Amino acid sequence: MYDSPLEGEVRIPAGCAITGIFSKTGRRFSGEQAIKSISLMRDRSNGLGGGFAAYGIYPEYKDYYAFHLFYTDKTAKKACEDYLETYFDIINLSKIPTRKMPEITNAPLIWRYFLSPLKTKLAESQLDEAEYVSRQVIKINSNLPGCCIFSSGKNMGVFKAVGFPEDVGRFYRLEDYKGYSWTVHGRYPTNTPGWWGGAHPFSLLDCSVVHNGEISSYDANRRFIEMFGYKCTLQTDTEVIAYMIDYLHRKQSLPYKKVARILAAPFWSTIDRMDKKERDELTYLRNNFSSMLVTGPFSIIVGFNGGLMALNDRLKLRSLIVGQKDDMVYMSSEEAAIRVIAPQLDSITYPKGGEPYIVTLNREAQQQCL
Amino acid sequence: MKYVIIGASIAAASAIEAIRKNDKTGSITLIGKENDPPYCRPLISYALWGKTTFEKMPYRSPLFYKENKVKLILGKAATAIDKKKKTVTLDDKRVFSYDKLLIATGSRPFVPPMDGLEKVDKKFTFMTIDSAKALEKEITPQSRVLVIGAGLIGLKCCEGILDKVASIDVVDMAPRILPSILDENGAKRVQDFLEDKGITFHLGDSTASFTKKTATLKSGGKISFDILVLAVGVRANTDLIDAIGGELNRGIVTNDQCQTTIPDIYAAGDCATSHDITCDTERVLALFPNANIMGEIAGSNMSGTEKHYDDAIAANAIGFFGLHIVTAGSYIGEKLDLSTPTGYKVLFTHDDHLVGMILIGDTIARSGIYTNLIRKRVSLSSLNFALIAQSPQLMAFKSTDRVSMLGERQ
Amino acid sequence: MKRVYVEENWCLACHLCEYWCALSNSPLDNMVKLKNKDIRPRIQVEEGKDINFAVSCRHCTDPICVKSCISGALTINNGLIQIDQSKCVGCYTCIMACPYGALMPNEEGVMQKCELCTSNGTEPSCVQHCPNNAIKYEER
Amino acid sequence: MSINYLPSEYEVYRNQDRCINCRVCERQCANEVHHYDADLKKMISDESKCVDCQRCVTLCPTHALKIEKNTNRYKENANWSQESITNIYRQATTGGVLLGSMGNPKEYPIYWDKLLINASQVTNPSIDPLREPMETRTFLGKKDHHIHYDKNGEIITTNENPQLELSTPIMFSAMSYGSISYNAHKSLATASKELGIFYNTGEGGLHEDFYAYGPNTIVQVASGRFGVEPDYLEAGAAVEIKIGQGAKPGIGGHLPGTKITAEVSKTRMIPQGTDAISPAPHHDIYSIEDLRQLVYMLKETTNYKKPIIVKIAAVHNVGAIASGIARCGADIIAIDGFRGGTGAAPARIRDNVGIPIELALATVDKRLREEGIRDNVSLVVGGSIRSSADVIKAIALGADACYIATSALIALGCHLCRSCHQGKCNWGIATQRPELVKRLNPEIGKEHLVNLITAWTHEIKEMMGGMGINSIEALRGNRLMLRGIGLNEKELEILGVQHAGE
Repeated sequence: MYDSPLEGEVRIPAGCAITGIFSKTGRRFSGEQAIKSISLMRDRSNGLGGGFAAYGIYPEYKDYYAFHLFYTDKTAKKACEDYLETYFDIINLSKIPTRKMPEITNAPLIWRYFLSPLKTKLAESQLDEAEYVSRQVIKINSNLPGCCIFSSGKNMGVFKAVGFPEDVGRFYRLEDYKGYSWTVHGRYPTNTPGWWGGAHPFSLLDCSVVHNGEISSYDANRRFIEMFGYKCTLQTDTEVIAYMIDYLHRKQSLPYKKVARILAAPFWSTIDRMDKKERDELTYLRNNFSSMLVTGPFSIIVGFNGGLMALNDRLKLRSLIVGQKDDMVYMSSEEAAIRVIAPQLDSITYPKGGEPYIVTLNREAQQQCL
Repeated sequence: MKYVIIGASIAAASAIEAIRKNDKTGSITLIGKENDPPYCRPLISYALWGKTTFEKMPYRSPLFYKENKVKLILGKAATAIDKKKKTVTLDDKRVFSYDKLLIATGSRPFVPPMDGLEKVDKKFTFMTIDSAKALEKEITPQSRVLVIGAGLIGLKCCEGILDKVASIDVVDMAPRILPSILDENGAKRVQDFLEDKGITFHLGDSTASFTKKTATLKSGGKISFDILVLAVGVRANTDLIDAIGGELNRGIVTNDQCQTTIPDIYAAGDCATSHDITCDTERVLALFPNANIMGEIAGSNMSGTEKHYDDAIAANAIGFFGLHIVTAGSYIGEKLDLSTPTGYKVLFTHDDHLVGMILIGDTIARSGIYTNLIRKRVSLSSLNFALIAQSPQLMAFKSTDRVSMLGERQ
Repeated sequence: MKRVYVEENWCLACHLCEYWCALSNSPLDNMVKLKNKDIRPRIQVEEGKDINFAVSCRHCTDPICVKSCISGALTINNGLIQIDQSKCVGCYTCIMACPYGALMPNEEGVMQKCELCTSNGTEPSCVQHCPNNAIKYEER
Repeated sequence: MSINYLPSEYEVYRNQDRCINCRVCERQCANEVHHYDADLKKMISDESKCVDCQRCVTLCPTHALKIEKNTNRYKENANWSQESITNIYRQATTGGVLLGSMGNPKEYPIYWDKLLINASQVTNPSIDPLREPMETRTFLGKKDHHIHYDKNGEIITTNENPQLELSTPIMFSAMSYGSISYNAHKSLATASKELGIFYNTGEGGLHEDFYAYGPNTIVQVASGRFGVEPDYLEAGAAVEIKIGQGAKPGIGGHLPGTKITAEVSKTRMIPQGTDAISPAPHHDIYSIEDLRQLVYMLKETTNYKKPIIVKIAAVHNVGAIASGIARCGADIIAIDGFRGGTGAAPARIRDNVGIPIELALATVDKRLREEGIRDNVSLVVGGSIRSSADVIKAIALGADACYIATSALIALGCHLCRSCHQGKCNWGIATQRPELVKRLNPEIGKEHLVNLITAWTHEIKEMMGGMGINSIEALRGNRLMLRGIGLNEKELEILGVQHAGE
């Protein structure tokens, strides 16, 4: 089906464009804004990958894991569904609705499953639910040929494909989805087989990452994180960053703010000047999680249930802007990409290198959305 | 403050430097009998020998006296001191009053009465530039020279003129040459050397009588000569102090601050005594370094900085035709002969101290290390004497002493 | 004033200081030209069983050599003791006086001494070329 | 001269036009090669004693000297090299074991030289160390796997295990006082203090003068237990259990009585003049469990305040061995490759036992990661780290820091004549003879060591910057930054790197 090697068989350095849109009051809105914003940065993509992550889009199924899968063919699908059946209780499955269009070709089979772990299997695994699910996802992605779970969170979904992001948006009919938080990614791989699974966002459970940059610490990060049950099948920066965030936030229960202080740790010279309490804490984190320091240029937007985090590498080698208007927060590689959807902003800020910008739902919104 | 110094000598020059260290404004008057500003008398033989010139000889440049605001009165002798009025009178009747007075009049040749000496017209002493110039004028390659006195002056004179004259005979009552600084064996070595150079000695003998060009010796022998040099010995110039009742002892008696027995009058140099620590006696040490140091001591005490001269020793370096002699201290106590064919070397030790030495020839290298042992009364048990006796060296000191000598890090 | 000091714990008695001193105070431009010359360095190494050190003029603050010099050839100028060889008559009184044995005659019998290479316009040559930092040039 | 005659290994060339008979060569040669011949009125040499230490060449003020290999050759033989023949003559005459010093000099592959470093172009920028911070600070020690929070939810910031902080990922590895001189040790100690790194006592104990440098000292506990007592363990910043040494895996040490001077004997706590013999094994370690006991015994004595290092030689089964050590409580594993130096070793062992550090490191790092215990220990590797490039490559392969010894000795003047065992080191390093020891002025020694490490650190920063990495930990185990050149599939697989061009 593909003559060039699959994503993950080669490592792909890439440039990119990213945008994030968030409503603090939990107002749900369609994907059109995200499409409009990303399309302005068309020349940051090259048509070899685009994708979206949307939060709050499945309120009616918000207690179930929503798996989005690519299948290369029916046999792969059959094998995967048999597997899922043995570990999960699937309460709904369907083709993900798409639009036929010339810009998007070579589409694989694209399916969506709402499911929850089988109680018995979960019990015998002696794992907490999230860990159980994430392990299954990693197992399927690395062991079942022709299958790729590219979205596995609750009340959220990732939509991605090979093509320009705006086309990908229309292909997936994102105007029909309503979410309080959207991230989008336009990709510019400098060499690629351009496989659908390789497009971004990359996600595990509800944590999704869009990323622009190319990190120089990749193999140090990968070889470290793989000690903890992760498998970097795609060999992309985004994947390894997502896994590290998942590990630090979910497994070490570090708040995102501190996660950022490990991925983009302050320089020792800065740490040494801090007051004792902060100095001790950052020294402790830098020392014990030193292999998770990410060097080289990156700007990422991390999506998670109830919030977004924008983060730059500590030298800020990639552009990243945050704008605010009423209850809306916009994050993007370029200011123009924000202005095109929100011309009048209350404020605009440029997060410093290594200093995360985190936005979350306000209290009432949390009640209704999570 | 008014300082007056009598005698344009080395002691005077160093006194002036010392005074000016303390007192920039006081008036300094220097009165000298000779026409020359201070110069070093031992140089005159080198001038004749050609190692230096009379022009180079002045100890300090004319500028020195100007810069130090010194009133130079040369060619005038001081004739009297009034210790009550505190004045000095010159032979031209001029009178200078002083607050502090330094006597640095040095010494003069001593000529004993000798029968018929008056018949000799070409006779010279050898002490001042004038005397040296006079002698130089008279000598010719044909001159036969007779030198009375085989001491330092006589023999330096020989060195100065030997290659300018036909012959030199030296007569001395003493049985050996340089009796004041050498012992018998040392003297013998030097004598042999000088005889090789062509000097004839008549020792343990003296001139009974003179005719115009002949000297008859007590031993009966006769020596005919064209030029006679009288270098029998010297006498300190003490008359000025003598006249006003100052205490004398072959020289003007001074304490370790160079004060005479008369208030506000100091004395320094060949005219004064100092305390020789090697034999614990007051004596005239008619030697250049001694004059220099005494002048400095006197000068600073005169101008208000108390200084004591507590390490006076006799120490002398002299050479003849490249044969060098270094001697110091007193020849008492235990004698240690360490001579070699090429070098003479005897050391004298007395209760754990080095008190004297005679070095001739190649043994003189670094001899200052010995001199220092004598001058500083270094206890011999504090160092490796066996080692240092072989040759002067700092290795013989205790490491700690050496380190502090050579300057330890502060 | 900066002076030359020797650290006897580090002196190896290699005698290189003597050769560099001799070279620096000669008109020669290359060590090789010292071949077949007997050198007369102004710094001299004393060699012991396990202690060695080099000695050169200490530049005493109250120098007895200067006081003893009958010709006025030795003078002290802002701490530096220098010799005007044209004035020296070779009487050796300074040799008799120097407590360190740091003066010695040159080939012509005229006295010579360490003048801290002031005439050579660099740091003292012995210091520069000591292979073990045993000779220092510093204020103390 | 009977059949025992062996031609001298070297020839001394003296340019008589340049030689000025200053005799510095004579005075500086402890092997008494040179002497002045009064009859000939010139310097002559007895080449049979020359070890080619280059001391005379270095000090000759007229550069009149040159040492060359003796060109006298036995008959050409591809199998029987002159060396093998000569060695047989030697052993036939002496009946003794051939001794050698310093590292394995044989022609085995040097993998450092077959690894190439990456640099950024376009898609991510290189970083200019002159304009941006470039970090080399390194912590050694077991890392915490789980963050613990106090009741207010604050992170508890005290590590469960002690850590060593280094300003740069380089340390001076074990060299005992006895095998090297007091002044060499002093140079290492003072330099470590100034640099903010560590030096290592080796099994020679710690001279009382150097307790002051304890905070920068790693104290070693070896099979001979020389100088080991509570104060000694307390004095150091870390304790190293020496199981093996790259230069002589599987055997102990032997310091001849001649080197056990009063000071050395005091420091080692053994009688003066007696040979110091460290047994091949620790007689209380015959299994990994025993090692675990020793590790915890040392932790107990030092109140769990000092990291415990276990040093092993790189040998065939190193992966499994390291895994065992990582699970036995050690905080740091030091691996010494077969090119590592020594003051004396049986030449056959030095030249034929053990494996290259590059392969050992790659294997161990991979193995520990597979087992998920890489963070239980830090990895320090040594065994001929010759330059900052070697350091970079070692760290990219997975090391936390490097141990250097030979490089340090070279900085102190060593010319690798490999005659340490003769105790007549003309550079004052591998000797206890006072007149030779004083040739190494620790002031100069320290300065040279500080310069060397500073220079390497500069170069490391330059290369990191080129790779777009601005902190050393992002290089650790970052094997994508390496490519092999001229290596076969198996070597690439073991090293875990792709071939250049891939």
